[in-house]
This record gives sequence, C-alpha cells and structure tokens, in this order.
Amino acid sequence: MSRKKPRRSKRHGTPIVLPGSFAGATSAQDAAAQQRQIQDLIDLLKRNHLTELEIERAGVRIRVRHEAAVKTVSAAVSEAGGTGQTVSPHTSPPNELAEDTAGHITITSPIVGTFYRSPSPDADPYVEEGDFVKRGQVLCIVEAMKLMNEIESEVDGRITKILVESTKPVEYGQALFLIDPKATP
Amino acid sequence: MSRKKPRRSKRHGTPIVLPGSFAGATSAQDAAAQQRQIQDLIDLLKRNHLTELEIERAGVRIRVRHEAAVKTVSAAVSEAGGTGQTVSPHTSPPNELAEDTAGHITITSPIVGTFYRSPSPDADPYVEEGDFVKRGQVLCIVEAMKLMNEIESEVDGRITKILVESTKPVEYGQALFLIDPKATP
Amino acid sequence: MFKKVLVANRGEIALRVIRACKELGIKTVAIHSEADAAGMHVRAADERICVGPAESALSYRNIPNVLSAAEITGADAIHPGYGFLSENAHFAEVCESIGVKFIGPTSENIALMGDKAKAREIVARRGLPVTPGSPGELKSEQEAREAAAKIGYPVIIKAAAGGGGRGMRVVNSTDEVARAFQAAQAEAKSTFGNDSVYLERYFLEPRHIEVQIAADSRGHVVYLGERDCSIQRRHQKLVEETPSPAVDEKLRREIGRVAVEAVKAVHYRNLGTVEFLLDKDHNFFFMEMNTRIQVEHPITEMVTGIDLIKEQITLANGQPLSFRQPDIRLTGHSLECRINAEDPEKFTPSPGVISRYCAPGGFGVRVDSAMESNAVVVPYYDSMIAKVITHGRDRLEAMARMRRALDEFVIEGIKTTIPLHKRILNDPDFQKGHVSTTYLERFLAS
Amino acid sequence: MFKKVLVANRGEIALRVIRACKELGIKTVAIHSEADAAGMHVRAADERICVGPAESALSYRNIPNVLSAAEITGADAIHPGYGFLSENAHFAEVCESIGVKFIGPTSENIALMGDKAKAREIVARRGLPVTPGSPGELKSEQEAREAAAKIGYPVIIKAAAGGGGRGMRVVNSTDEVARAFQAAQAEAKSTFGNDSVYLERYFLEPRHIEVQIAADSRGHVVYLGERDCSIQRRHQKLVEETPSPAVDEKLRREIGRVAVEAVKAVHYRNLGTVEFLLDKDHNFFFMEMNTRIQVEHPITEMVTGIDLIKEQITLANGQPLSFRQPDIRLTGHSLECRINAEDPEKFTPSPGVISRYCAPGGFGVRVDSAMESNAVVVPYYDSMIAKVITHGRDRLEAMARMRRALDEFVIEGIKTTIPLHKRILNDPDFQKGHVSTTYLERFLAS
Repeated sequence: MSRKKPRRSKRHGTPIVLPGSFAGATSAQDAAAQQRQIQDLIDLLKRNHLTELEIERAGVRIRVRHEAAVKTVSAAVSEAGGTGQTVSPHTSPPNELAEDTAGHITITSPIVGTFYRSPSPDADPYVEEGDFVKRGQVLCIVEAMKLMNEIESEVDGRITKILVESTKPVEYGQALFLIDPKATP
Repeated sequence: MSRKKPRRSKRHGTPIVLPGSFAGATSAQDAAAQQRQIQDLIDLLKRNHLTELEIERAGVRIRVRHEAAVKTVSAAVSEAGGTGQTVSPHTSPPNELAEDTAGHITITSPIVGTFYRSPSPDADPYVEEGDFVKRGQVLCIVEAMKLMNEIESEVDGRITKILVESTKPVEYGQALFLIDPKATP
Repeated sequence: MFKKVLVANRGEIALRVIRACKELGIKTVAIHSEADAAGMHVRAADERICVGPAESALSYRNIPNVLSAAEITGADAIHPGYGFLSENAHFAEVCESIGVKFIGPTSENIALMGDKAKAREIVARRGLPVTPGSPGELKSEQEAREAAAKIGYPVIIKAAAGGGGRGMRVVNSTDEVARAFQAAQAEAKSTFGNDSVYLERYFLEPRHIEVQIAADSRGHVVYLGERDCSIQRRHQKLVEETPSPAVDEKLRREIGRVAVEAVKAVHYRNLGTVEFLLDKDHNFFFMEMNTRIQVEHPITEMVTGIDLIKEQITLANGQPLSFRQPDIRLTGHSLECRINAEDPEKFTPSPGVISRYCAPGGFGVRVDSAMESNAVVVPYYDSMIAKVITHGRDRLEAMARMRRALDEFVIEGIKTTIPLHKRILNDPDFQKGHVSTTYLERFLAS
Repeated sequence: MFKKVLVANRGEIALRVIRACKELGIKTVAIHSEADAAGMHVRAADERICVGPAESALSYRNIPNVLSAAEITGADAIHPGYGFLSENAHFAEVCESIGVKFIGPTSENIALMGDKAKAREIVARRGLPVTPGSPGELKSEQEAREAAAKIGYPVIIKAAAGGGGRGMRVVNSTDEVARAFQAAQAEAKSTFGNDSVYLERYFLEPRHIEVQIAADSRGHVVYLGERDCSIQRRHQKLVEETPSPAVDEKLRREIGRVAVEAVKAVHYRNLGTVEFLLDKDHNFFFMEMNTRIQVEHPITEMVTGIDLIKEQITLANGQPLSFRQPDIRLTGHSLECRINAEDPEKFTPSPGVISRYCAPGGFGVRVDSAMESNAVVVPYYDSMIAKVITHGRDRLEAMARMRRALDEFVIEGIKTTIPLHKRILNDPDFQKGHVSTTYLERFLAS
C-alpha cells in the first residue's frame, strides 16, 4: 500500500506580469537596468500597500500586482504560533518535495502510528538508502494499536531517501521513502 | 459671514496637475525623476482616497490602483445595507468625476449645512450654469445654525456645472460647482 | 488534571474544546483529515495529526487512526465533540481499555441510551412520562399495526439507533404501516447499520424541549434549565433558545426532576441532554437522550455562566460537580442561530472559499466558528459554519441583539442561511414565541 | 423614544453606540472626518455626514458642523461617546437650546463636575471623603506652598479642567513648588485653555477605584459596582477589572453610598463615574467625576448584564432607571485589556494598514473594535483600536480567558500592545491582584 504525492504548484505567489516586449532588452546591461527598475516598482508598490501598478511607455507596459490574500495565508501560519511539536511539515513549501522527487515515487504511511525500520530492536533494517527493492518487498513497519503493520513497496526501484527516523511517530499520508523507479541494479 | 475655501486637491475629482517633464523619460536621471513622480501620484491617490488613477500623456500611461481598502468599502456597503439616505455619493467611481473635471476647479462646501442657490426663496439664483464669474463673487449660500454663509468663487471663470440642488443638505467638502478657469467671456 | 487532550473532531466544536483546554492549562492535539489541514482548529492546537483522507469514515471516524494519534502524541484523554465518534459506545470502550480517558459518559451509558427503544423502556419503568408507543423494538409489521392501534394514529416509526431525523416515518393510518415500516427499517439499516425500529405517538404541533443535565461520579446529578429547539427543518435544529417561552418556573422544576431521575436510572456520568416533547396542554414526554455535548450548548452557558466543556473535562477527570442545584441561577435569555453554508431558500450546500468574513461583536454577542477570511468550506462534512449566540436581560433584548448581530455578520464568497434567520427573527409568530416543530415548514411555505 | 441619534464620535465607541441604537430600533447618523470616510462606524450607521478634515478640532470637535449635521439629517438626539465633545458643557448647552437632546448629563452637571477643584469643594462640603488638598483653585505659588505645607509632601498639582494625565506635576518638597506650579499652569492653559490648578496629597501606591453610577430625572440614583483601573501608564488606563481584588462587600457598599451622595449633591442626571483613590489601609478619597460613558464601561456590563449605552439613551429620553439598587447583582468577574496601535515596548504610535485581523471569540470573550482586515489605523486620533473584555465565574477564569483571547487575537501590519498585555497577564503580582497606579512603571522597568 502506498500513494503518490501529487505534485502541486505553489499555492501563493505574487504574479508579476511582464509583456513579451519588455524582454526585448538587447544588452545584458539594459536587462540589468530594467530588472532594477522593476524591482524599484515593486518596492514602490509594497511601500505603499498597493495591489497593482501599471506603467506603459513607448510600447513598454509594466504591470505589477501584489495579491493581498497571499500575504494573509503565509502570515497566518507564522502568527497563529500554535503549531508546536508539529508532527509533519505541513507548512513547508510543497515545492521542495516536488522538486526533489521529480520522477520519484513517494511511499507514504497509510495509517497513524510509530515508524520502525526493522522488525525488532536487534534486527537489521529492512532497507537502507541505495538499496534496490522489488514491488511487494517490506520496507518498514508502522505500529498502531500494538499491531505491527508492514509497509510494502509499490514498485521496483532504488531507495533514494529514507525520510523518517526509526521509532518516530508518523501521521496519515506522511512521506516515508523516496524510490527511483527508473533505476536499475 | 463667508469663508474662503483654500484651494486644495480634494477628495475626488479635483484636477491633478502633472509636471510637464513627465512625458517620455529617456535617461537614468529621467527614470529617477519618474519614480519620484509616480510616488507623488501615489501620495495623491492616497490623500484623495482614490482607488485607481490612470494617466496617459504623450505615449506615457500610468495607472495606480489601491484596491484593498476600497474593496472593503464597497463590499461592506452592500452587505451592511445600512447606507440609507447617504448624503453624498462617497462610493461613486471617482474616475468619472475626474475625467469630467480635467482642468476645472471644484468649489466645495467648507461647512455642513443646507445649500441655497438664491439669497431668498423669491430671489433669482446667484449664478446659473454657463455664467461667467469673478473671483470673490458669491455663488451660493450654505445655511448652518440659522446663519447664512455666502460661498464665493475662488477664481475667475465659467460655471460649467452646478452639482447640488437648491435646499439640499451638503456635507463638509462636498463639491458644489465646477468652474472652468480658462474660459473667457 | 489531564496533561494533554486529543480533540477528535473538527470545525467550531474542535476549536471550542481547544479553547476550554487552553483556559484549563491543558495541552491539545488536533486531528484532521487531508481536507482540513488548513483548518483553524488545527492551527489553534499545540499538536496536529493527519488521520486520513477527506472521507470521515476513513479519518475522523477511523478508530484505529484516532487512537494511534492519541498514543503517539501521549494524549491522556480524548474529547469527541458531537457527531463522529461521540456516541460510539465501542470507541468509548476501547478508549477505556487502553487507558485513554473518554471525555463523556461511560461506554455502558452510551450503549444503554444509544438504543432509543431500550432507553424509553428504562425511563418508562421508573414511572416517568414517555411518549405513548411500542414497549420496545418492533419485530414485524403486525406488531407495528397492533401498537399503533393501541395508541391511536398518527404514529411515527423511528430507528432505535437513530438521530438527526434519519430512519423516521410518519404513519397516518393502518394502510400505511407496511410501507413505512419497511422504509424506516431499510433506512435505519443503511444509516446506522441496525434495522431495529420502534413506534410512538406522533404529536401534531409539539415543542422540542431538552434539558441539560450534569452528573459526577459521586452520584450528584443536576439540571441546568431547558432549551427550546422547536425550530427545525427536517429534524435539523436551526434556532434554539433558553428559557423556553412555553416553560414556566413550575414546569421547569418538573421537567428538570424527570430528567434527573431518568439519568439516575442508568447511573449516568458526565454531561448529557434529555429530550422531551411538550404538547399544547403542557404535557411532556421523554423522547430520547443524547449522551454528548450538544451543538446548542452555548445558550445554556450564557444563562448559567457555567462553561459546559470545562465541566465535561473536570468531570471526566473524576472531580465533583463544580456546583449544586441551588447554585444554578438562570439569568436573562439566550438565542442561538446556526449559520449553514447553504442556499437560504433551496438549502443546497454552498461550499467554497470565504472571500471575506467579519463576525459581529459587542455586548451580549458570541460567535462560535472556525471560519475567517480566506477560509475554505470543504464539501465533505456538516454545512454548519458558525453559531451566533446572543444574550439579553430578557427575550426581547436577546432577539434585538440577534437581529443586530445577523445584520453585522459579513460572509462573502459562499451562500449562508443568514437571510433565513433574519426572516425568522422578523416573523411575528416567532417574536411571540408561538412555535412548534412544524413552525419552519409552514413558515417556508408561506 | 428618539427617532434618530447622531453619534458624534468615531471608532469603537461610535460603533458601540450605533449597535445600542439598532437594538433599540433607533436610526443613526455617523459623522466622520475626511480621514475616516472608510471607517466601520460610518458603514454601520444609517446615514453619514462628513464634518471636516482629519484634524479633530475642525471635524469631530467642530460644534457648528456637528450641530448642522444633526439639523440637516433631522436627528433628535446626539450621543457624544467619550473624548471629543463629551464633556463640553457649552456643546451640551447649545444642544439643549436648539432642541436636540444631548445624551448625557445636563450642561450644568458637566460645568460643575468638569471643574475638578469645584467638584472637590462640593463633595467635601457634604462631609464626604476627599483627597486632602487645597480647598479650591490656587491663585499663586505662595498659596500652593501654604496648602502643601498643611497637608504634607509629596503633593500633586493638577489642572482643574484636566483629564488624561495632562497638566499634572508631583511635588516632593517646598523647593519644587515654583517650577511645578508654573509647568502645570502652562500645560493646563495650553491643553485645556484654562490655567486654573489645584493641589492634593500625592499617594504613593494607591489604587484607582471608580464607581459607575446612574441617575434618572426622578431623583433615583444607583451604583453598579466599582472598577479597578490601577494599571495605568502615564495616567492612561491599560487594564481594568471588576470587582476590584481590593474591595470587599462592605467596602463596596461604603464607596457606593459615597458615590451616590456625591452625585446627588449636584442633582446629577444620566450615567457617570466617580473616581476614588484607595490607599493601602483601605481609606478611600473622592478624586473627580467623569460626566460621560467610560472606555472601560463594558466590564460593568459583563458583571451586571445591563447595557449601559441603552440605559444612557433611555434616561436621556426621560424614562426612569430600568432597575433599582437591589436588582443589581454582580455576577462573576470581568477584565478589559485596551489594545493600542503602539509599539509594545517603546509605546510609539504604529498607524497603518491592518493587513490581517482576526478577533478572538467563544464563551466569555467580547471584543469592542471598529477594525477588520484591510482597515486603516489613521494617525490623527487615539491609538486604541480594540478592547478585549472577558468574563468568568471568578477572577481566575476571567484571567485564563483573557490569556486565551490574547493568544488568539491576530492583528498584522501594525504593532499593538497585545504582547505587553500577555506579559502583564503572566505576572505573579498581577495574578495575585497586587497592583497600584505605580505597578506598570515598575513592571516595565523590571
């Protein structure tokens, strides 16, 4: 049992719309100057709590927008403060994982429980990073309600990353392993 | 008793005088000057509680929006529902007026009271649309606390628009007349 | 006192429990489905655990995952809120068996009172007034017909395991028994996994009056006044108030005494609600008992000054009741309007992003909600997104406050039932207190 | 009853008055300066009139414009809120003369009690306890020295027209008299346009205890318990509570009786507050009277259940008090924290756009504020942007609720004093109720 982590695009972002004509800077110097100007515009916008600023000159149009909602969302997380001993990094930019795992398969926990890399404290781990695994091979145990639940690999491939330390609690859907399905032994 | 209204750029719809240098910046120096001018525009916008400002001159178009607060206001008005007999159209699109009045002077009420176009019910109005007036000429009366306050013209020019009906209440800063100062008899 | 409470719920009631825990100095663990990761209750808690996908059977009602969440976070108690696992005797039992305190009654209490037919029997056996009906479960259509003939039509067939208006059928004559019996049984089976049904007299314009009770482990039981929940749509309460315009001091004491006796009969612990029908002649009949906190508990808090969630927690911790019957004084009048994310005319759900949220405030106004600007109303759960509660020196003031609060409440981006509540508050019948459980149906038709 | 009330104020108190009017079925007119056109109080009212530019002297305190606004809208009464024109006897008088009801005491009441030195004289003449001090206005430094010598140093020189901590100077010895006298006189002149000063004993660690009174036109006067406002910074109250931890039932009755006698001495009408100093030995002394609603009035509302703004309005309308002394029961405990748009350490103002605003809610929490997400805190007026008020069964619960509410309160984009309030709530001295008017100074220095 395993699930793929859907690759999601970033939720918040401040779109800066530049028309194609703007990119028509010929020299590197010009481009740098233009960049600076845009940054200045953005600063201007922010300093003044604006949401939108548009400038057009001789065929060049610059429009800068600052979405209020975005600020709200990200700020909210830091402000509420009560995240405490968060078990999983819900608030980390989803992109990080998505980028790391481009083309990789994520094995997630199907249940809430405690993660164990080996069948017993004295035994060797089921797998190590770099190991090649077969579909159906046991990768770890998640203990819940005193029951040991073996978690199997969904695919053939190479373990590129083990994401959780042994004996740590895991929540539903938490990523446990990254597997590269294209790797061959 | 009469009071002079200092000529100020008022809430909505007073002419905005752009520095002539604004058109077509070419050098870095020009760009800096332009930045300053944009900041001036933004300040203008804020001072005047505008939501959007768009200026086009000789190939230069500048559009500044200040959305957040405005959205709140307009949404709130419809939701709260309690605007009732609003005395002045605070929430009307400020642009409309601004366009109408490009280059015109707005005479606003310096006090809260009741607007009268003539000195007494039987008398003729002080002025009509189309009339040419001199600086210091009485344009109307605003009655407050049983006192008749004569409102004088700030400039020589032609009355292009009378914005309030006689006997209607007016609030502080409410636009009463538009005068074209460039018109000559 | 407990060190850490896991809140096995979501939305406003999860936030309500977390607030109570914070005030008691207890750490909290929020559980959430994948759909609720951004929920306010999740942010408000000290810790958070995802327990499954959006579907509640796989997350909020997933007993192994919920208990594992308690285990791995070291929570020593679980508050179930309302709905989900709150009236699941098996869940309460497993909690007990693994040493995690279930904040609520004993699993036996839940099992006993959860079977509505059995509960009626127990209460009737103590000589307390019960709606006339079948003595227990109906085994067949024939039994149903016989029972109905004895008490007289119309009657209503109900699921023994029922609640929320599911598994109910009104029967007006003997011809209709067979079909209604089968339909109720089928719906009971599919909704509650139990096809046991019973039957009782169907009152035409009754009031729904319920009594809040509290019991500690030393056998003290008190009642905290009644709530009038007559304004319902398809057995879903919409507006509640206390005191009931139909209950005077004498009747309050009588119903209170009966409620206390009923819960004493099953050695009940913790908080609970005893529901009665009140007919036009002020006769009242035991209907059923809810063995959990109710959605509408805040109106009782407003008139008594007692924090019922804190009381649940301290009682579950084995402490005695923090008050005796004579300490309970009902001050003023309180109303609650449940705001649902629904079309106010068609009642179709209206999930989505709340683009702007501005709750009413000021004196005598309380809002229990886990919403805010940019919050998302997900389509998987109950549509209730806020409760507006007002308190006033008398019913008139509480109603005026409610009208003012509803006018102030800004929720944009989705549809809500606020306009319906405004209409109800302006209805002369409501204003005079002339309501019954059929009020809303007539009101909506007019 | 009045048909239409003009609210001659802004911010939370304007909204508070509008809410009360709505609940009473009275139409409202909001006035506003050019800077406040987007204010919540403006949106909440039925009508709105701009009365001048940002500067309050030209708008909210512009008597001709405010009265013209009442005239052109046909308002039959004006509620002045606090500050601005609320204690302006001339304004109250003009209102009376043009037939617009001033919702507050008579202009004579204001004139008499507005002169702090005269008020002391009147109260002392009735044999009531007054802080030892000069019998009336001090005409010269020499008179000041003589009065100080008689009552003993330290003394404090105060502006007769004073308030808000302006025009005050503490004097520790005879050498300091000349300078302090001149400084106080100059500040009194520049702040209040009146250089009249008086002098009284300066108590070292007194409590500020004030008594809410209400009087109708039939001569009935009642008191509604006290408020302990000892936590002040530069004579600006920050945290208030009722009941005072330093006042027991016996002392409450005594202070209440004195407050009632003091206001009877001037045939006072409507609501008012009598301020006392309470020394360490539980002696209390009349300081002054405020002839308007106080910022901190909500805590009295929480423990009495009485809406003080509605009471102001009905009293101004000539109705009798809606309660007698025995009807007033103080239930539980209430705290208020004033949230200012200020740096919580340096106390520098922090105006600007509130990018996100999410107020706390739930049982026992009340927020009085005219702020919301995207609202602008303009730099022209008082920096107070919200009042968080909690109510609990006892002081412990009210404090726990306040901590919980402050934790929940989200205000982004500007700095606020919320962090300071959190620190105060966690201070053992505050928790034990060991405070005086010098508490905050010491606390901030530590």
